[in-house]
Amino acid sequence: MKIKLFKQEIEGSSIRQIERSSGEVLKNCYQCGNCSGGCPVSYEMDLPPSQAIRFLQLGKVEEVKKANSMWLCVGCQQCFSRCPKSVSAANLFEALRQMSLRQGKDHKEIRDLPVSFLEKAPQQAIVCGFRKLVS
Amino acid sequence: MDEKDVSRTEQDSKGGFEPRIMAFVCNWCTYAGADLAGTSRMEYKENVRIVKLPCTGRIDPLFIIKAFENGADGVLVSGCHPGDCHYTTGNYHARRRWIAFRSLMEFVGIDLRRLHFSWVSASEALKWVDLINNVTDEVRKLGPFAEYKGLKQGW
Amino acid sequence: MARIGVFICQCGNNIESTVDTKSVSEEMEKVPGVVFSCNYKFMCSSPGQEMLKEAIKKHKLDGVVVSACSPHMHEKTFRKACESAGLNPYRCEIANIREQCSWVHHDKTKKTGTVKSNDLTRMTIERLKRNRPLKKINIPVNKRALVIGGGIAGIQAALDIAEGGREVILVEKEPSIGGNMARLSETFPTMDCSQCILTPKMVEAELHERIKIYTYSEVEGLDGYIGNFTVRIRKKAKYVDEELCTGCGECIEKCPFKASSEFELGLNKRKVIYTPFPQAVPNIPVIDAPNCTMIQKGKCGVCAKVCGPKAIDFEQTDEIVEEKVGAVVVATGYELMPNERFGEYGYGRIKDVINGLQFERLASSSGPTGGEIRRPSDGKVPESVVFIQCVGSRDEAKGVSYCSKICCMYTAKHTMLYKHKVHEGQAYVFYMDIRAGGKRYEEFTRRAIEDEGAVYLRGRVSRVYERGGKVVVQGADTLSASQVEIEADMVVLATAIVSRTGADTLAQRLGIGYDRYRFYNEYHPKLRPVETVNAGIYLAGACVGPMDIPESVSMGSAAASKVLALFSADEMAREPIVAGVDKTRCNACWDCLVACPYSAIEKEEVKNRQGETVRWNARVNEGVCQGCGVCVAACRSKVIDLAGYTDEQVYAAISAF
Amino acid sequence: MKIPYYPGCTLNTVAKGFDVSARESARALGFEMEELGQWNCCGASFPLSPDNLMGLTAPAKVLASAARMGDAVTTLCSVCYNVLKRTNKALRDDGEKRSVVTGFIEEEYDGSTEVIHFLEVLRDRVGFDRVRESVKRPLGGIRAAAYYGCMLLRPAGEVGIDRHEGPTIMEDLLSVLGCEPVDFPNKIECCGAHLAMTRTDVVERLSGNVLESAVDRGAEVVVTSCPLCQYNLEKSQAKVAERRAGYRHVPVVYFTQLLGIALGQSDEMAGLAENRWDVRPLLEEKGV
Repeated sequence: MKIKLFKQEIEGSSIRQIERSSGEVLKNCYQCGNCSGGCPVSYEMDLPPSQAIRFLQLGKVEEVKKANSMWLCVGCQQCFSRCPKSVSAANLFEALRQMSLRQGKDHKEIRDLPVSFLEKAPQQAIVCGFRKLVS
Repeated sequence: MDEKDVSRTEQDSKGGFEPRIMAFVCNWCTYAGADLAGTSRMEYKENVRIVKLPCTGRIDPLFIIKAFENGADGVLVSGCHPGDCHYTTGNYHARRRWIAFRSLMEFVGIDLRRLHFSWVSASEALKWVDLINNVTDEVRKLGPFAEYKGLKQGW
Repeated sequence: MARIGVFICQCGNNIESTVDTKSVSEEMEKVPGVVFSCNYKFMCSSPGQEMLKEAIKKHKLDGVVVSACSPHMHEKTFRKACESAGLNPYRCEIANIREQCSWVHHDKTKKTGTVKSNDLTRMTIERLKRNRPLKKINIPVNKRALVIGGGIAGIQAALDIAEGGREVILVEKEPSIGGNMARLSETFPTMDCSQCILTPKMVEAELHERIKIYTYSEVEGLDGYIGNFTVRIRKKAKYVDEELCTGCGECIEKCPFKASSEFELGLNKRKVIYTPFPQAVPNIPVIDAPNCTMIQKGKCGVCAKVCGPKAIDFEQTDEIVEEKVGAVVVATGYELMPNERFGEYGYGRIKDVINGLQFERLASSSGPTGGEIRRPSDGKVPESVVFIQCVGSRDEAKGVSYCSKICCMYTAKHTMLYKHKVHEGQAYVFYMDIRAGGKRYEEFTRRAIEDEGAVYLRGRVSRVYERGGKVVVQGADTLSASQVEIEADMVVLATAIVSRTGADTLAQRLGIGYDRYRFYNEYHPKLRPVETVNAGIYLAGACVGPMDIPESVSMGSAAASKVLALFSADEMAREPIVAGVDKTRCNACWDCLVACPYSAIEKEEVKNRQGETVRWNARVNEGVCQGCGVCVAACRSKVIDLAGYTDEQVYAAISAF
Repeated sequence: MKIPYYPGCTLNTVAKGFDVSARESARALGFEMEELGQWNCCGASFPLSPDNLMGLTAPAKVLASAARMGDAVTTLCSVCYNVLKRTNKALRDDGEKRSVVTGFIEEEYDGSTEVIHFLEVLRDRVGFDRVRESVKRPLGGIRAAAYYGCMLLRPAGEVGIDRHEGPTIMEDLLSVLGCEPVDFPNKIECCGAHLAMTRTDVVERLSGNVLESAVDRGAEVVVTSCPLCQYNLEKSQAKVAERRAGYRHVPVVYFTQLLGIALGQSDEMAGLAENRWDVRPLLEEKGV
């Protein structure tokens, strides 16, 4: 993989929006990888949290949006809880989800959910899932 | 009126009012910061006259009153940043004294905009330059400070 | 009437381009008291100085003003010139018309610069008229040094000072000198055995006729000032008479009780009467009073029974001794951050998670396993060991923000030691960056990887837990963008280096500064790295910040050379800019005493002929006073003044404004 | 003592036993959980992006409603606890947010109500000693693994009912009830949460890891305080059984169910029949 870097991307409006929306400062991350080491779903992510943050640091928002990472993050905050720099990858993924959802791009169709799930699962799972995955 | 005052009046009539600022600074931080502004060839308003003291903690509030009495239109006190005092705690004394003294100054009718307190370290030449320019501009707007000068002449 | 000479420097064109120095010179001639005035191209040059000296003699000048560059540049030069012409150097003042006039006001018509130079010079002349001649203060110097801390930095400083012919008092908190270095197995990058290079130095210190060692002792207080300190030392009760004890070790042998060994960091037990390690200096045991049944309950006393020379003394108490010294070297060293705060790494809960110093003990031939790498839980030789760097270091959230500096190197060393002892073993290292800046350091870490086969993983570890007799390490390797899980037998944490517990208390006792991590502040981090703001107190070793052995040794030697320089003369001269009290008018309110940052003000008792106290007044100790003038402004009755910056001088300058 | 109580949506439906056993236990311990007069769903997730104020409105309404009843509100569900506690902090610390949110819900609220989890009520207001005295049926040394998950502990600065690495509050309660608490590595790891909706494979793996890690340490029952954890842990057992020969299903119960039994409640009241893997045979085996 080869990437080209542009100042306009690194300091671009998408990056600023992600920082504003997440409340995180991307520069603070020094890429130690603790989040990726501790994240319970990092094994399934196209880009583990620290790598996703790295791409954002370089202004490559699309790379991260393409990845499944943000839809896998459940917001357990293990990343933040052990981060030596107090950066929350969970908050950044939330910002990316919001970016997508606010444009009406849903990750899950409600009609695809099995009825048995809707009947038996705790309401909180459904509410929470809808909030994170559906606009 | 002595000779000095005459020359100043002349100057005023030509180029409008130019305030005179007296600065009491500590030897280690602000004086060195002002030196750095010089060695860096920065430029700032010429209105300031510096009196060097070892530490802002040495500053007796009376110095400030005397400065006004002797024709200062504004007074500036500047020393090391809190925690950086060459004498470990002198600037804290200065700050405490300053806080009490400010209200006294206000009580006797001195416009507090004529009094400035700042921390300028030995490396903050730029801050010193900005400080002098800003203080000069502010005091210039306030006009000459006549009340205390009158006092001295009356004696 | 004053006879003042004024010299306006052109500084080549530096001043002359924006100041009409001739006009200034002429203007100054008009000032009352000025009998001579001139301008010159370079006042600081030899001809310039000669001109100044001649003028002093010819015109019988009693004061000199040089309007030139900043006094920080050439005040000393001109004062020296005056002195050689027979004028008191403090009758020479500098008006700064370069840095604070010609260089910052660029008016090429010279009008602005000339007017301001006139003012600045005039203010200085008026100030000078009130200058009193001052004499340098001479302080006698007591040529004995105190060294606090008997680790490698302190030992080095003590040896160098003693070799320089001066007496040294070495105070050590533990029962033996040696410090953390005594715990190390081998040292990077040379891999020589720590004990082998340290113990000869310890013995040398012990046997040196000019070094007096107080072990098991702490500094309780320090009074006085450079050249003249009095230090109070608490000698904790050892319950062993040092004069009588022969160090035979019979008592240790027979003591029936054991406690966890501090020296072995809990990896082993020691007797209740003990020396921390076999090569201890001095080789005199101490009794661990809280664990001794004789001292606590009056039962046992076996040690006393077996002691031939009858050196055991259960009645011994702490003793305070006073020593007079002229200089102090602080070398209190470091400790490791308590790792219990990293719950995710299981330190303290999982037995096979240890810290770097504990690993040193495991690898040391004199350690609890005799130098075999065996894990603490079951004594098994670990087939794989995971080393985690930056535990607590570079961690603003839970640890410290700084880099502990030596961990990269000692971790590489650990992997080698492990590999040398367990040939089939596999070492893994989690790191964030490898910081190997030092002579032969980079080569050393590469050797660990290339020759010894340590697997370096770039990333942090998220958690460590036990599973089926293994210690599972879950972390990341950011280079392969993978989550990594390793089933290891043992985990070694390279924990942050922090200042000693109580470092702040000691700093307050000594009157020296410390940072937010309680590391001691240098006078200037670059240019005066071994001095402190408190003159006569010097720093060495890791009490300043994380550092390795060569650096600590260098700093110990550097501090020693500072001490020896101070001790090279019987007296030291210092600037006479000190405060003085008009004792007849002092009303003893003690505001000055409270305000003084140096405790330079003392209460002085005035007695009548019958020896009755009639009143009190303040007195300034000129040796301690640093001349800040805080007391002057604090004094309500205006009876303290600061030589060189008297009220009179300042008011004179203001009046000429 | 009366303490305002917010049940939340799930406790009203699929986790009825959690709710009833807690209320009855409270009564047995001499206090009453007074259900809020009016309440709505908390939103089941705290909005992680600070600019999402809409997500704060629902919990803010709950808090405003609680404030009318007392100076504290307790919850049982970990998620509700997390959402209410974090929302409360946001409203208390950030005046600007507060005015927007309260303006929107048209209710006054200043963030002064304390949000406390039922476990905290037991520890700090009732006291575990008092609980011990009230135990009628000690639980016979059942080896119980306390599973905390995420929401009770993280982020530590904002919620944390206990140390966020190595908490013991639930174990402390369980040992008071006569259980033998089992410490296990995954007790603060995630169960997979709402991925139950999209990625059952992930949930099965994460919850499976939790179960295996507990069973490896000899756990006979897993104890939780979150209906979603409970659901995921119950549901994932089939997969664990597939990949692990001889796996015996472990009951996953709410801590209040064990509390209720120990305090003398009937099995029906404690809602034991609701659990997919029945804990009753185990109780019987232990002579409870």
